[in-house]
Amino acid sequence: MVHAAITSDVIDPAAVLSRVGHDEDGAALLFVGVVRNHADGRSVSGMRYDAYVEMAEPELARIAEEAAERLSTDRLAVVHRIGELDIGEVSVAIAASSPHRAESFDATRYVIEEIKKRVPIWKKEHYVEGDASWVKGTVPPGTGVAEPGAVG
Amino acid sequence: MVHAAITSDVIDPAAVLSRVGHDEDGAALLFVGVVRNHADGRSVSGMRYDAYVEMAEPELARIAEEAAERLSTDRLAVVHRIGELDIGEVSVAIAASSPHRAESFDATRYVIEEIKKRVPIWKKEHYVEGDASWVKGTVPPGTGVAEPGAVG
Amino acid sequence: MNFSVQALFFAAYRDLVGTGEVQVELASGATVGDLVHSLRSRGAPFDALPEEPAIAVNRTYAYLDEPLAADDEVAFIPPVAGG
Amino acid sequence: MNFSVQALFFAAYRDLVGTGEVQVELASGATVGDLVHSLRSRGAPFDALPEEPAIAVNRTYAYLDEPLAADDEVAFIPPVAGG
Repeated sequence: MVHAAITSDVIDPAAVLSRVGHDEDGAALLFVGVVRNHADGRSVSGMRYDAYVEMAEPELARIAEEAAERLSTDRLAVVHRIGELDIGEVSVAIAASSPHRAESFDATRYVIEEIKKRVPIWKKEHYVEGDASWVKGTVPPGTGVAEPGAVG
Repeated sequence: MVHAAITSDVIDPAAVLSRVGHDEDGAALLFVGVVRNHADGRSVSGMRYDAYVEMAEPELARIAEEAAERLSTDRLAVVHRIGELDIGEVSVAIAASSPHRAESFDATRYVIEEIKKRVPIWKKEHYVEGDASWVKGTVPPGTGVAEPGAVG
Repeated sequence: MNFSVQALFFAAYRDLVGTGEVQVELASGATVGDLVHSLRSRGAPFDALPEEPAIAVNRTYAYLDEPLAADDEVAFIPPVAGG
Repeated sequence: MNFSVQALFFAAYRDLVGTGEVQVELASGATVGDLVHSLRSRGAPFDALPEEPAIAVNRTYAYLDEPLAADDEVAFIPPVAGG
């Protein structure tokens, strides 16, 4: 069963992986997104994830359904974290399983690419120097807006 | 540190995943190969994996090193199981992590594709009807042999 | 006849306007674009919002010419950066 | 001068010849191809091996024209199917 959720709890990747799998499946894939300690040459100390949860969750579910169609199974799970995360903490975990491996690779990749394009989630990098800034994002499709709206 | 092993013990995918990861890495990927209950339209009850272990282990290590070069990190681990496996048991687990996701996807995919081409491992399918047969394989490169040698 | 909608601000836009939510009264027939214009003409801090932000109406992405109705939830969506 | 090598059989080839290992004596200068020919000319069950099997010498894939030396480990490698 396709599973999609936004959570403020710590994500256990193995638990997300355990949501997929079937006797018919010969391959399972797990993607884990993690907060890393650097960005654009700056040292990062942590990351805050904000979401428009009421919209992000159904948008994530739509992406999961689209990916399941590519997968041709319903064994797909995605969980995205929000809140304050330390370096090394899991921000997103995506798992898929299918009879053959190509579909699992394709579906997992699709979910992470679409999340970055469409799901109303934002992240603010905290730098080791003490300052912070919102990570430059992507204008979602379906709004008629071509370029990131200049702020100010 | 790159890790490559052939084992007759049960593979814990989470343990393989835990071999990779680094504060610099924003992405980790885990591929899990599993014995499935069907092949070429026949119902499969289990699979036996044989290996020329003395050669398979260094060959697997070479593949892991090549993948690590593509990954541009040394966070790569691969474990391949041998022996009698039931449906749903893990035959191979491959994990990689890297600053950006593309490299982890690429390296993980590379390892599984190369395993299938080059590592001296064979599998015998046990069918629900009671018979069994060796799975049709691939002639490894570097032998000058173009086609599977006809047997008999 | 006038009607009112709820404008929501997230992330950088929320920092910019200093609040997550504002009620806006609009004239009959007003579109998403009219709402943006109306907010920006309030002056600081709302004039710092882009002229053509990405918008979601009732949790679905929408174009600036989409007409609004009473009690619509209109979210100002900064460029997204999940993952 | 003659020398001997160790021939190994795996998977389908092992099933075919009924053993995993055979010592083979070869004439000086013999190649991988000569070993295959020598084994096949023993008759059943060895004549069921392919004329041009994939071979590894001392755990590295090798061509049929590769010369052999005393105590080489020569593995007959059926098409591989890991994963």
